[in-house]
Amino acid sequence: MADGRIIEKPLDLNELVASIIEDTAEKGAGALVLFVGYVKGRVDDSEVSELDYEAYEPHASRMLKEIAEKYERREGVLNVRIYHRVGNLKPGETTLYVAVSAKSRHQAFQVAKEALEEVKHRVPIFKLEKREDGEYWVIGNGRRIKRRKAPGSPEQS
Amino acid sequence: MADGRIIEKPLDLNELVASIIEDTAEKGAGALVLFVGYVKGRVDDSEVSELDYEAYEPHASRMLKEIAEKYERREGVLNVRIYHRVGNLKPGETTLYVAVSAKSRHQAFQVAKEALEEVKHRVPIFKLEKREDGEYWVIGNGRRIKRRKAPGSPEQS
Amino acid sequence: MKIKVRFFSILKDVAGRESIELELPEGAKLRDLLEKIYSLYPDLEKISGEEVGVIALLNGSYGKLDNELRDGDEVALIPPASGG
Amino acid sequence: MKIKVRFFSILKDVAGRESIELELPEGAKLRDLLEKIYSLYPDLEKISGEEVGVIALLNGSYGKLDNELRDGDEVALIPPASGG
Repeated sequence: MADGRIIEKPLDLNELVASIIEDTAEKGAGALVLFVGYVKGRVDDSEVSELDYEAYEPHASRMLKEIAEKYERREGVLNVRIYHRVGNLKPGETTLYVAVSAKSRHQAFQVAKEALEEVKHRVPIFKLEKREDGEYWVIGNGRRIKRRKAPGSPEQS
Repeated sequence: MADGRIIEKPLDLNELVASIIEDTAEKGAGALVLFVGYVKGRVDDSEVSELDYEAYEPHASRMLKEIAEKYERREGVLNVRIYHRVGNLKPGETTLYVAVSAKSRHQAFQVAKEALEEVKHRVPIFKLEKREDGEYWVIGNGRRIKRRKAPGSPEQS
Repeated sequence: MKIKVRFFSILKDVAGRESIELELPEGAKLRDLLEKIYSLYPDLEKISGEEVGVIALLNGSYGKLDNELRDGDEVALIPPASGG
Repeated sequence: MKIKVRFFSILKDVAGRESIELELPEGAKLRDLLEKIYSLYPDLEKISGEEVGVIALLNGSYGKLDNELRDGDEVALIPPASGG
């Protein structure tokens, strides 16, 4: 059954895949596409020390679940699961999981791609990239704006 | 580093993903697409009891490795791993893993799709589908030919 | 009526705070709320024109400027999402 | 010279065996080997025309009909692969 939410710990992928297969093999699915996002150690030739993820809850979790449900209704799709982590994540830590099982591999790839784009562009999740050359707000799909020390900001004063 | 071969046991996906991330996060990759194929419990409204996979070794393993190496040379791609199981596999058992990590999610999806097609169409791996309505050779991309009892065939006499 | 406004990501830095409660007259729309916020935080209006789209979520859903507000509503001002 | 021929998948059923060793004259090509196999196993030629493409791998690589064979070569006859 479709599932989606904000999580704090990494997922056990063996459990995730076993659970999806158990839900779907008897219904004729044989293809599972899993996207795993993880923190890059380098961006723009600068070393990254941490990505701080913040989500607007409970709405982010609700939207993740709605997106999973929406794509699970697509032709040939049998299961969609979407989990996004929050908190301070170091390079190599996983950040996002999108799993789609379908009757055909083509459907599984297509729906995983589309669901991933919707997660990235619609769900209120934000990141601050801490690099050796400063802190950058990541805005939308990869645009970076260097953090200014705004007077009066509670975290920066 | 690119890897590919025929295997007999299922993979530990946590280990696989951790190993790929370890190889790639420092080099700027943040996207991993993993395709997992598994045995369908139903095909053409008939219940499947088993898929028997046979590979022409050592050539199948060599080709899997070559395909992984070839796609790892693609723009933006940092790691490709391809593993295909053989033997008698029951519904829900995993059969094939294709993992691609890349700098962007678009590259990871695209290359995983292409590598998967090449695995399916080029590597000498064959399957016999055992269903409640008989045994079917699967030929190419999903064509099924019912097994005839050929006189003199060593397995059938 | 009282409306709670929350700021996320870079908008929190620009506003210099995480949230604020505003008093608005009955019948006010999302558009009126935004005008009031921009008058309180001119830097927010400036950045929205220059650098960063400012998007309003009304009770967690993407809002339209014509949406009418009700007492107790929560409006979140966010830049384009950057999950992944 | 001796050439080992192996049959896979449905072709093993049609040939009724897993492999065979054939003696061919020096200079023989893959094309000649296939002709000899088809004369020994006419059902193989029949199925290749009717139902199933028959593909020859020469020492594990996709072969061409013009490829010259050498003593000890292994030819595998396979239908289109069905991995996955």
